[in-house]
Amino acid sequence: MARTKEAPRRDPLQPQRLVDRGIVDHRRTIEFTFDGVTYKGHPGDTVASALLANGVMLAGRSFKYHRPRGILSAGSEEPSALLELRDGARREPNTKATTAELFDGLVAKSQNRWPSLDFDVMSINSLLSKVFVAGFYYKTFMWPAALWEKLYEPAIRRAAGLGRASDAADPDVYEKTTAHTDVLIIGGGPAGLMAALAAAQSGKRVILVDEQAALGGRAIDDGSIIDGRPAREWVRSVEAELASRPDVTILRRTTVFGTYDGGTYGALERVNDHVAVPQKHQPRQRLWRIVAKRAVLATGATERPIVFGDNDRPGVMLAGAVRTYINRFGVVPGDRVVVFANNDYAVSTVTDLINAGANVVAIVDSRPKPSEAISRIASSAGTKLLSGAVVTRALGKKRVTGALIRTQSGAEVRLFCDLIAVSGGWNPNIQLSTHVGGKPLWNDDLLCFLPGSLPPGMLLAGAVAGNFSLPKALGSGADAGATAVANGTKSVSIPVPKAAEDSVRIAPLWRVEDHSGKAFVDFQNDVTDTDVELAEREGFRAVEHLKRYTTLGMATDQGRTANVNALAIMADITGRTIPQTGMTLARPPYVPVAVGALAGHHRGKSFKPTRLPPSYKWAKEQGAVCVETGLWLRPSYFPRPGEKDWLDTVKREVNTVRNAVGICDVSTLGKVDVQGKDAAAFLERVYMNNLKSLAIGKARYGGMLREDGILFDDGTVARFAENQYFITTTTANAVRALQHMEYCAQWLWPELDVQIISATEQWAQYAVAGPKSRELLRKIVDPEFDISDAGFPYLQVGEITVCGGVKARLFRLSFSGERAYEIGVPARYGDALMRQLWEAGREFGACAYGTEALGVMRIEKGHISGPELNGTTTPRDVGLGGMVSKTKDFVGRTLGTRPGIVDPERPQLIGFRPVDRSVRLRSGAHFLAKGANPTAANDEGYMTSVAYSPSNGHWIGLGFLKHGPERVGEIVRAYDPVRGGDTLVEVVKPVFVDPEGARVRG
Amino acid sequence: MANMLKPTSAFSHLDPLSTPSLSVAPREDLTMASFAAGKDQVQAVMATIKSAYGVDLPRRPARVSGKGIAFVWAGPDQWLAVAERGANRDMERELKSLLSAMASVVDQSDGRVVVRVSGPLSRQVLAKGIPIDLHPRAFGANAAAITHASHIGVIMWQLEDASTFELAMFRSYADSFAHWLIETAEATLPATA
Amino acid sequence: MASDHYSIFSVLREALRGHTGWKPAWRNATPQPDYDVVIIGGGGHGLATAFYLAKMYGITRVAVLEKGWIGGGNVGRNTTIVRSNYLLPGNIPFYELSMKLWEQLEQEINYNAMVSQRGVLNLYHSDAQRDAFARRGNAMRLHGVDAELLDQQAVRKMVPFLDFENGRFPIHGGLLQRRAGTVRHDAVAWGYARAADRLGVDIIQNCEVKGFRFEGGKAVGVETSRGFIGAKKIGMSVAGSSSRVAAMAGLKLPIESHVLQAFVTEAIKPFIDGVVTFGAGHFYISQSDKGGLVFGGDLDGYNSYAQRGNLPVVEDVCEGGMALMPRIGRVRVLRNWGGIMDMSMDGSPIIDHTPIPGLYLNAGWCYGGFKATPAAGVCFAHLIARDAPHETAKAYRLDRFATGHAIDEKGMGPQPNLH
Amino acid sequence: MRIACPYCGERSLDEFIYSGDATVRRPDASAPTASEDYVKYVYERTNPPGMHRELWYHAAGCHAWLVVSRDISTHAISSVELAKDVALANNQAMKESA
Repeated sequence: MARTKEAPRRDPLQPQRLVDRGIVDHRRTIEFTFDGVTYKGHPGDTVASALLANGVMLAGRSFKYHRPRGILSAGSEEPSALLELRDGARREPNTKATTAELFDGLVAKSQNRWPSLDFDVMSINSLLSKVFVAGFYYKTFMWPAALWEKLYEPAIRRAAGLGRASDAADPDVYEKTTAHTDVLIIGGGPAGLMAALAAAQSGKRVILVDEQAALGGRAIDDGSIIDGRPAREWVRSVEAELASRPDVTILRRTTVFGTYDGGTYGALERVNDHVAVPQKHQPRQRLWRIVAKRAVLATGATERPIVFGDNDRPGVMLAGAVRTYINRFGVVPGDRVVVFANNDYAVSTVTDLINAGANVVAIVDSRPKPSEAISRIASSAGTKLLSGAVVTRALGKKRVTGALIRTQSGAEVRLFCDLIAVSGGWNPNIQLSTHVGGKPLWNDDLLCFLPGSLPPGMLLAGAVAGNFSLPKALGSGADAGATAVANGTKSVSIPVPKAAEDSVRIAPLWRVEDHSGKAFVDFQNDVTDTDVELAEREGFRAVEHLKRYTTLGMATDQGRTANVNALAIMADITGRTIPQTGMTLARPPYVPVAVGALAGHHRGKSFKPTRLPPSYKWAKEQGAVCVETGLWLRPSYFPRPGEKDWLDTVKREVNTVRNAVGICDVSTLGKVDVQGKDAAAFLERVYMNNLKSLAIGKARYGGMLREDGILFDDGTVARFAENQYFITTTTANAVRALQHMEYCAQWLWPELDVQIISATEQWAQYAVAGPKSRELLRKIVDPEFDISDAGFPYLQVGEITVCGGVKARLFRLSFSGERAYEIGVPARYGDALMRQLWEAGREFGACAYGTEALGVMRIEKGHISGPELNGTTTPRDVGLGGMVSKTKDFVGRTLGTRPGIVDPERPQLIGFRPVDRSVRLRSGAHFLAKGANPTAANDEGYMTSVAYSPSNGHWIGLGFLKHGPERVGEIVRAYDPVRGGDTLVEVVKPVFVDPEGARVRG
Repeated sequence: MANMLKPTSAFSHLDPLSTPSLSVAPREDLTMASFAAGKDQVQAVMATIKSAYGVDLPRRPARVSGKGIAFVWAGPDQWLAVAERGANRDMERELKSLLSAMASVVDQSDGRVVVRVSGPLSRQVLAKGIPIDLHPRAFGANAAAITHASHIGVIMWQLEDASTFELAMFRSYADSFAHWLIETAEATLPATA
Repeated sequence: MASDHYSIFSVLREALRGHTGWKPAWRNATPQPDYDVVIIGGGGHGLATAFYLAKMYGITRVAVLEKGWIGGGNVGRNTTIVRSNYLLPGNIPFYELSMKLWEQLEQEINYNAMVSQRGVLNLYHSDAQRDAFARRGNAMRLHGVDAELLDQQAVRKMVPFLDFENGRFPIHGGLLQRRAGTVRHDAVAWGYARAADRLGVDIIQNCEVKGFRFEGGKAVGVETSRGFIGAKKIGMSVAGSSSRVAAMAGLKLPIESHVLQAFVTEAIKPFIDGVVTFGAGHFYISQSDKGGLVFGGDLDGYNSYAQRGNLPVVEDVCEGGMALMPRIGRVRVLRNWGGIMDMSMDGSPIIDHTPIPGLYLNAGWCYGGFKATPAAGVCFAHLIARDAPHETAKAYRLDRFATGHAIDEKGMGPQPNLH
Repeated sequence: MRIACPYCGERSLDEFIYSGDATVRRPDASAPTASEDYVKYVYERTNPPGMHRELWYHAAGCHAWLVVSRDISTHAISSVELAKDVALANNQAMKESA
């Protein structure tokens, strides 16, 4: 191949841009800024390609030493060119210039430098690099201990991090979706495209995913010729063919980031990252959960750098990236180029450079005997070929100005250049094959790790399987695609297009011995070859130790350009082979994924669904203040004008209930319909108390235990018919109680005839409580139903109608201690019934009350609730020991008799009132004997629930106290240091209103 | 005496959406009841339903419909009967009179609310919240599933029409579900316009 | 002269000679035929136990046997949090002992593990949660542990970047333990290993225990991949593998193995000072000295020995993160991994004799093992050396399930995945 | 991880709740050894690597309790049965052996 006669034309406004190359849209020019300077680029550019087109190579500063860094790669493996993209609330730190697509008005800034990229004060760290070696922190900053948080750590944290996260909430929205497919093809390069074509023939569902905006992968990057035409034309025809098939989905700008169990893959689609701001309602990114029967991994390979002196200087670039910039973007990253390689990839690199009009100063081939291909290109291009030579050092600081070369004879040569194109060989992108436990295998011929055992359903195609040449990639893609749709046997075959065979000969060279300057293994984390040596010297030889001690591979690229070189260097030092040295397993995600994308819709108010009770709308109209109770939003209290605070309101609500009548939405309680011939037998085994004697038309309080004898939930059991029960659970435990009962019915006692159906939401259920509750209800309940005390006594239940024939259920239950009812109607009438009750209650001075007053009244009556049902208390602890049946087996019976469960030293439920009646009580306070010191040894229990009791005119509390029931009348200390409280309280019986219980029966 | 109570929709924030590619509308006119066969009563229940409505109850997730009623599989030996309320039709009452000895029947007309989503974009919209396979080959006419949509439990089924779905969820979730559905619909509509 | 003591002076001296004088952090020991004590498991706990056996109890003929590389278990894959903000009297003294040991660790072992007491803040969202935290905080104070209950205003001042306005579960305040914080996890393993090594302990890597040898009903040694090693006493400290190793001795434990995932983001300029936990959202977060946000959530919820998690939990955790601090929406998750937790039936650990004489058990750490490392070391060493439980660990008995003395901080009962 | 519910078909992990060992059976509370039996039943687990039989609940689906045979080292699932069927078969087997 001869040098082209004329150098290709360049764009006068973008000095390194070739006007007729690549797949960028040369017809449109767009503008962007980098560190405040405006540049021009084209749609289809990345920020990196556009910067290079403008001759900008210096892109960032390294993490530790603040060394100037350029653009190493052209893909997601980029360790150096990390930018802050966009600004304000959309600021994105650590964005790879090599994958960020250019759009008009894009704003990018360099990061981790001050005051500017060009002059960075912190680059002084580089001078101290002899001190700041791997493991440096572990050895110092220990004295004096007090200075760590005060001095050392703040300094370290000031230096930490690269870019800055936005200070404001992310204004963009994210979306998630699930796709199911027969075949998922990961990677739209030549192998992936062939796999998609082959799989699509079957008519089965195929999803093809590619990271880039344009399909084609290395075929485009390398400017390949396929079937005698430029790759981009071939790609276009394949795309057209695939698009014509209804069951083929092509996802561009989408990266599969993780392999999960069961053929599930996580993928991120960057829907709108290539525009400044997404259109209204449009997501910025979309998370795909792809469930695939088979997957074809066609993720290609990533080129390795070679470790030599100052190999991090801007202008040292991977050879494959140089080709990508030329062929895909029409950008020549340098004009005087030294190509340094240990393999034949140098051949096509030189060809592309020459065709692009660059001057290839020399080919430095580390192999002592040049391959035929290298010799041929060197002679045809008229380029100097230095075989058996190595670049020992890149010259220049913020841009490469030359290369120091040691020839085969050991002589040192200095060549001027502005770009060193490096190829150390290729690492297949095997990460997705290892996420679910697959172990990579080292291949001695190809000098790389290949996938070993594969996840169930995964096949390989192309370079990821070591098929580095284009014809092999195409062929293996066709095979994999056909196999994937044929249940393991190849069935359909499609013609494989022709392409020229490239030589992939390689000889090991990981680092250049006896180099001067710093030689970087992991660019972003500033890990050098001497750090690896130090780690070895100090015993950190296991590959995970090496990684953790030096931070190698822990940067934003997960060491994609670093890990294998580091392993090889460690292997070399320790005299082991690479497989003996080991391999760190890649973790998901394959490329970093925004937290927002993984969260999707579920943030802010949409974090979890909100459940609204039937009277919610009415309650809001009444000015109710609502409170989160699990997922429910429940009215907490109903303030009225003139009330100075919530306590004022709650007092009024309680007084109204105790003196007149109040209405409260209790629909959130779990409700379960239990039917069947064995319903009674079943409930006997589920509840700790006796239910056998429960008559039809009656309700009873009941408690459930866990099998370990601890109280699980409480509620009522109502019997509507011989074989029909209707039970309630607490709001908090509704879901778990249903699950528990289903467990009992299906697993413990499958022989029982019992059907369990949730009816929680069918019924809008309101407590109507207070001395005038019956009078109020009389106006609601249809006249044919007798609700007199004789006809409908305490604990009676019945099916009735209300308001002229609406079916309803009436329960005479009370948690307030007053005469009270719960009335349930089908939920669609819930709003209307509340309005009716409200109207009907007017003449009785009725109020609505919420969870606060509900709580006050249950505390006044000593009823337990969530704070007492805390998962560690027994029936005896809460004063229900007498309820526990001794005559039957039930869940929790046996373990409930263990010594620790029946220990009389366990604190028991009791009531409290302040000795100084004006003092406010606080739950969470611990009890100490009067005069006892506040020590753990003297801790005798804790307060669980407190309320201001309007009925008593002072605060009251419930709590657990050792030997509580025996200590009524004793004064103890309620100690609450976290709120500065320390109060004397009197132990009283846990009933503060109507201890005889007369009012409840009317 | 006439019923003085007016039913209220659980959807206070769902404006029906009607575009050529997507329609969303609540179905407020349904009467529903779930019924679970008693022990060793499945065959009897199936025979009774067959003789009353001429349909075979499915033993796996599916929907069958006949004579103005649809039965959706709702769990092992359990179904949800769905019909238009019409002239005071009450599914619970109807089924109780048929099945009282062999199944437990529970009114769900109010416990669950139903949204209909239809149109060519319906699958794409629903896939953004529902994790199951909605491809027509996997979920076609009269298919049914119990699953979740954007953290909310649903029973869903497809009508005979190729792109019309109904989703039933517990009533208290109605607004949260509608919020998600409309937001997702908005994100999907212009993207394909 | 090789540099052995770590200090700024030795670092500067070594800097002048290219760091060629550093000795290995620990010897690559070959197994001796027998030891006074063999510790199975070269994790944080095993290494700490060996160190304290030598340092506090004068037992230096100790071997730590590690199947792979030391620090490769949960000490190397956790979210680095240390705290003693426990509720129950069985737990508080133990974890407070651990906090005190953390506070003096670096001087004690001459290794900077970056013990950083920047506080742990547990948010509350309701009056009930506030009161539950008050109960906990008061319990801590009664045990002499620092605890503060903050109201919303104080939380706003401390962590202004949370979503106070738009959250589904509004933040009402938090329980703060200022002395709590984070520790560089790997350094703990390496630091203990180095310190134990200097006291004569043999750290033997790539040495897998394959079985136990018993004589007269007593454990007398272990069969390993590197041959038989005799021991007067054997301590098991293999969280994540406790059931398997115990099974070799014929023991069944009240333990299941569960996966817990953790996450780290790309390094960004620090803005989160301490640790924030969002109980209502199953999410907690801190920011490392390197700048990465380190966060996690609930267990995956099923029994597993595979060190990997599943996608639904990844999403669940990130939803919690976005609900708590929507400004991290564009910050990217860099890596996410799963660790195997020794989940006990009540969520609390076991440090006890086994029914087999000569065989001791340290297990069931759930996801609390890292913060416990120093105290677990001291208490397990005490148990092995003295054949009696350490004062602060006497509740961690193996028979507490039989007697009904479970230590159930969360009140979830015998459901390991719910603790 | 995906679990094939015998009724609903294959569903994602997040529809299910794991609930422990399915090889232990609730002991007879009237047996003289009931106390020890219940401690073993509720607390003691063999927990070996490899295949387990476990209880799962299809919480976001049909509410069926399932017995899942799963290799906990690889997460590979080899069978999913209805817990009710397994329990009935166990009862039958116990009856026959008695």
